[in-house]
Amino acid sequence: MNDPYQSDVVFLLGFALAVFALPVFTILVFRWLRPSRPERLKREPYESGMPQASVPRRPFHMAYYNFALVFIVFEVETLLLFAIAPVLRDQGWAALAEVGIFVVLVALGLFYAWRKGALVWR
Amino acid sequence: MTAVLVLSAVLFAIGLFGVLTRRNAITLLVSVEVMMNAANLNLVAFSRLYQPELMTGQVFAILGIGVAACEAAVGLALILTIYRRYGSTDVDRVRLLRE
Amino acid sequence: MSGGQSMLFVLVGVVAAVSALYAVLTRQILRSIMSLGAFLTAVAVEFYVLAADFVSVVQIFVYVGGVVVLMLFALMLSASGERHPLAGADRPGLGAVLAYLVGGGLVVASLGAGLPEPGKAPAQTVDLLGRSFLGGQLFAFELMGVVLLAAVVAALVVARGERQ
Amino acid sequence: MSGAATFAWGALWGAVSLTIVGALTTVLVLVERKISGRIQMRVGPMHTGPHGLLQTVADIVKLLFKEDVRPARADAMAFRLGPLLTAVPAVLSFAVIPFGAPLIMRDLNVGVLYFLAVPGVTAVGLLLAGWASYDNYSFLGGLRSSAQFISYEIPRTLAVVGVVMLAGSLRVSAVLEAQRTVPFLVLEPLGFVLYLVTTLAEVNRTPFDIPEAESELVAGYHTEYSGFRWALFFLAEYGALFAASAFATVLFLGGGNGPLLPAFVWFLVKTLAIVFLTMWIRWTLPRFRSDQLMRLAWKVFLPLSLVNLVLAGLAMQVVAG
Repeated sequence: MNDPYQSDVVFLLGFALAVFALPVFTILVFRWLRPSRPERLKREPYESGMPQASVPRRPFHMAYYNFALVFIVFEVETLLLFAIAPVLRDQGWAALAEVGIFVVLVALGLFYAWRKGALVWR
Repeated sequence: MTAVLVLSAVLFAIGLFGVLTRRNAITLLVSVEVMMNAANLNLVAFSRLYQPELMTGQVFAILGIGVAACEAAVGLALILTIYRRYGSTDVDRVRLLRE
Repeated sequence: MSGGQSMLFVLVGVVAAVSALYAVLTRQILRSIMSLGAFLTAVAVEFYVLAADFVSVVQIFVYVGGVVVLMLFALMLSASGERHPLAGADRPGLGAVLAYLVGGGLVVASLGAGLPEPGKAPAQTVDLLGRSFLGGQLFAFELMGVVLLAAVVAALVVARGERQ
Repeated sequence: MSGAATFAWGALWGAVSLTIVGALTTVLVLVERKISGRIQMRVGPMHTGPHGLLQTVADIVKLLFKEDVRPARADAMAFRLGPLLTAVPAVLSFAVIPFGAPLIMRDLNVGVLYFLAVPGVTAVGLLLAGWASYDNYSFLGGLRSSAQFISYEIPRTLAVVGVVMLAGSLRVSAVLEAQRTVPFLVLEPLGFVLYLVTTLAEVNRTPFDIPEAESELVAGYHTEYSGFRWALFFLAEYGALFAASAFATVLFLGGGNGPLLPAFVWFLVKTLAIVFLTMWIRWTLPRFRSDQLMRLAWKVFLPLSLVNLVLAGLAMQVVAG
């Protein structure tokens, strides 16, 4: 097992397992130690002391979605930049110009979204 | 290597099964993502097998992930719009592509 | 791949296949999306085992932190009342048979292919990847910029059409 | 090391990290309450223990023994998963934090990117928690929190691209090595400011704490949570705050590099200075309005981070000669 990638994976899997399992374990252990007296009123959703006036799960404004949408496009762009950023130093001006073209392309997308009013929170 | 191929074949079949049998649009998209991942797995594996120094497969796996993300963004925008208009995300009920 | 490596691969692969199956089969969309998240994480682990660490992190970044969030957003913005509607019966039958055939055929072909096991992985993938992007794959890189631009425009046009 | 040993080693460090986060939360909450007291001319907690030093310990004991109330119509699976998916990524990011140059749990090839990617899963946890509670405040809080989270993630990540360009590697140890003479703060002041401000938004702190704005959304996504599950949200907040501050130290302040004192001490001093700065800001500034917040992210920070990228490219050429 001298493959560094595999040893990284195994380490991180162990790490994640511990980080996931310990809080769950704590919750389970203290289940026997803490009180549990469910009452109807206690289990009502909080609404400043009133009965719930409306169902929370209802169709919502699409404007929220626009942000998620622009977000994912920019995330992909950022990651592509991450892919080339480490080697950019010894590539000279030509490579920098190529990256510049890419950034301008994506900046155009931002500009479009801006002009179309997709970046306004309602 | 055989393990990789079998895994991605199984995943691809699962995705295909979903695409062919499910009718909810979001589940359809989930199935398509499963198929995309099966393909990416193969790209990475063959890159490792034949050109470990050239990275072409990995480059295209990254591009594949990017394209899948764009596809999900556009697809979900479509789904939301369809839902607003028809009150359902059942793909069989939406047959008209015009107003 | 060494013995330990392929055992790890198979183990994580089983997790991936089971969560993919659940994501495709369950009738509750929230469960489906969460299961997809588990599947995508498992595939990211497989990428890492195959010495594609950068791809693995990109997978977590874009899929789990991006696409899953996007799907949850879509689900929550289109929710109505108690349950999310999953209208109509599904249509197994022909589609299922076709999927079994394709899957079975691919599995048989993979078993029969007899490919060699890959050799030692390069120690540094990140540098090689960057050079590949700036070298031979420069066109693909720039093309991706265009695709991203197109995606913003297309998705916003679709989302806007609904507003009027 | 054999596979099983590496696995156990990882699990051990996972448990250690979780303990660190727990202890940090205990200390930082107390420190924050004391600081806020000073800033508002109060004394802060005074009753439990000498000078109120045991206040947060008492709080933790109370939270552990408190009833776990779940709203009747909540989605049980998502309600349980929400806090976990919020807290776990914050702790996972500790795996690549270099507490002093040799003391790094795992020096991954893609360490910097790992640190940025893993906490991104938090957005899923926030959405789940808000959705599962079946409560209007939680639902809106969850949507707002995650929308804010993803909006600020972009300029934050882009600010780090500049550092990676200068360092020429995604490996945390290489980033530190590249700053042996000059910390990147000097070469990239704009990047540092961008990273710091967007980090405030990522960990939901004033002036960006809209998601939990008490006056409009009660407690946001965790309105319906109580007991230990609620504590997990707290763990997530302070764990993420410390991790992000530690990474600001790594990326811009040269990590443990410094004269005389051992690296470990330098690292903690720098990190805690940034943590203190965030607390100071929190108790001094008012909160932004929700639409101002989003406008700021997309129309100010994102263009600025693109500008920063260009500046980083120029700085890189100057350094490379």
